[in-house]
Amino acid sequence: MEHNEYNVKIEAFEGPLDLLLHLINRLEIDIYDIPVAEITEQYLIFIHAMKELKLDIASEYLVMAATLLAIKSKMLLPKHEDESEEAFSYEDEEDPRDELVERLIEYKKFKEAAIEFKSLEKDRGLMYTKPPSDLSEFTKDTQIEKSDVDVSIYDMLAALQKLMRRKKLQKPLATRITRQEIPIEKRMAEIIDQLASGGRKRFQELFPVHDRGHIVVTFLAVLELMKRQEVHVEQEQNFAEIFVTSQKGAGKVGNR
Amino acid sequence: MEIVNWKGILESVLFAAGDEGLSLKQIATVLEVDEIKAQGIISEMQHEYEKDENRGILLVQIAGVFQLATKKEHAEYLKRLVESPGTSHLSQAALETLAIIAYKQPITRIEIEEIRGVKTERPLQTLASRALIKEVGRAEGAGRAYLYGTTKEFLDYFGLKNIAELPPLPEKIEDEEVQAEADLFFEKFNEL
Amino acid sequence: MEIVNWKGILESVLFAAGDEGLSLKQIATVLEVDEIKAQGIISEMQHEYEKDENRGILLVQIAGVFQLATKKEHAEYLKRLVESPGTSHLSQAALETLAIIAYKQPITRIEIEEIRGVKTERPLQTLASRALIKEVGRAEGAGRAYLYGTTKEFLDYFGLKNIAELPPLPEKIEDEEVQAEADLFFEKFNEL
Repeated sequence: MEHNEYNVKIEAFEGPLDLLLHLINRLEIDIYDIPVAEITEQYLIFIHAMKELKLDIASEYLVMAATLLAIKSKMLLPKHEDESEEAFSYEDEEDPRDELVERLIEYKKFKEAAIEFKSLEKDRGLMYTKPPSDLSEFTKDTQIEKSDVDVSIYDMLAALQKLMRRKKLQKPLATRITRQEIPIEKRMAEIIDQLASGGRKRFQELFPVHDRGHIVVTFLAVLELMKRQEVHVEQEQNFAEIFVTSQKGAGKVGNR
Repeated sequence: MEIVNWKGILESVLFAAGDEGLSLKQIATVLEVDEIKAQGIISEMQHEYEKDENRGILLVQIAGVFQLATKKEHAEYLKRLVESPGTSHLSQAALETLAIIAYKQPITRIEIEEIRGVKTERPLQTLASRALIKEVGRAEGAGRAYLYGTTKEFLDYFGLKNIAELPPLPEKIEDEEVQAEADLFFEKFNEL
Repeated sequence: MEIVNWKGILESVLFAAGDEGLSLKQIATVLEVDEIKAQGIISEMQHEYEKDENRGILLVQIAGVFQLATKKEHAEYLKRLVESPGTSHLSQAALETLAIIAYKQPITRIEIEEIRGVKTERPLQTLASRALIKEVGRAEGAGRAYLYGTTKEFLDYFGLKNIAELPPLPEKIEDEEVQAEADLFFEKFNEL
């Protein structure tokens, strides 16, 4: 069952923090010592790529881009460490990255908790229950529950949830439709081939198939190839077209 | 040699199938054995349930399907269960029934039972006696079965102005969510 | 001397109660024993179900009630009876939102959005319609924003006895963890 290749979950990032964590993870960066210039560059490439694909970018992503640029410029300011009269105030000056790191770590905690929840959800899904039996034969017809109704709409919805969970089993045997997964390794090899024959390609040319799954896999394949330095992605200026070129000598795909 | 615990597996599937029960053919299919083998496992289990006094359930065959049921001699405890004041709110059965009626009205008892997979007379009775539901007409066709719907009391009780104010059904939302949210930045691609 | 077959009786009433389950108090009332005795019978049965491979069910305690459920290791057989899951899995957005609420309740939407860094209206709607969260009050201050908390269904959905059983929230993020972290973007489909 376990494929060693990446299988892509067709879901986007949960927001700029999620995207940053993703980049930090992929670039194998220490979260407590983020190279702001590098991460900002990667982040902006990502944003530009989205733009290139004419996709809507939620405003939160742009706010984060601005935040990164602001931190980057603060980091570039001279530190004045030599000026003794001011030294004391810079000793305990805050690192411009602190607030961002704090947010990332806070978010990461819950992201991990969500993974935990997911496994609990899956685990619970392995247990099947049965509906309460009809016990009307044990009651006299005249006897009706007399107590006051003391429920909210939540109780009703909760009952419906239980029912739906149970219903899983009561449908007839039938085949299930499974989604086709596209291995990222395969798509990476295709892209390399494509670039080998045609040299420099416009980024958009790499997306011939208008299928979500295919688009996401292609996107990830390009990112992975960038990381492995098998392709080079360039953009002459902001919002200009993005070009992808094969790096010389990198013919082999699939080995890490 | 690996021993498959047929009895344990059969108990699992029968338990989950509930009042709907399973035919011999279904049991054989699920267990991936032939029907003779399946019948053998069933008979063995029937025997064990019966003779073991620490068991509260039986494996019975009703109208061609096999299902689990409580032992008759425990009826008095079940009666006590029904009569126990335990809960001051509507039973799970009543709430499920109410939810189905609220979202699917007008609906017949048979249709409700198909969804719940269990007899639903009593929950209907309870709900009607509390004026949360009422008969709103008769279905077309042979039986001319009663159709049920929710009442004004139902709306009052749950603080709703009208039935359209019910929260949307989860699956619907989930679908929309998959469309609108899961693919935050790929959603516009179709327009290209 | 007449011996009462407590275990058989308990199995009967739990079977009948189905997924509504029974509280310790209800079990004691129906069996006409005190709660300590009831707990003793329950524990004994839990043990027997677990160790006996010819049994397909378990006695579990979820969301404050005891109920019978099939053994997890038989899920593959049960899946053969399934057409499609009745309820869809929660999206990543919904799971994150739920995690924040579970650990920080009561909490407002704005506070959740500050942690996630994105708008969270939709996940909140999904979670509420699935009865996993509810409004538990209003915050002090100008907006008097709604405060959210988790529900009993939340415990049921994740198979938790009570809120104290939540897995501890990671307090410190270790460096290695950053590397080893399961990258959701590349997470496998296999879990479906």
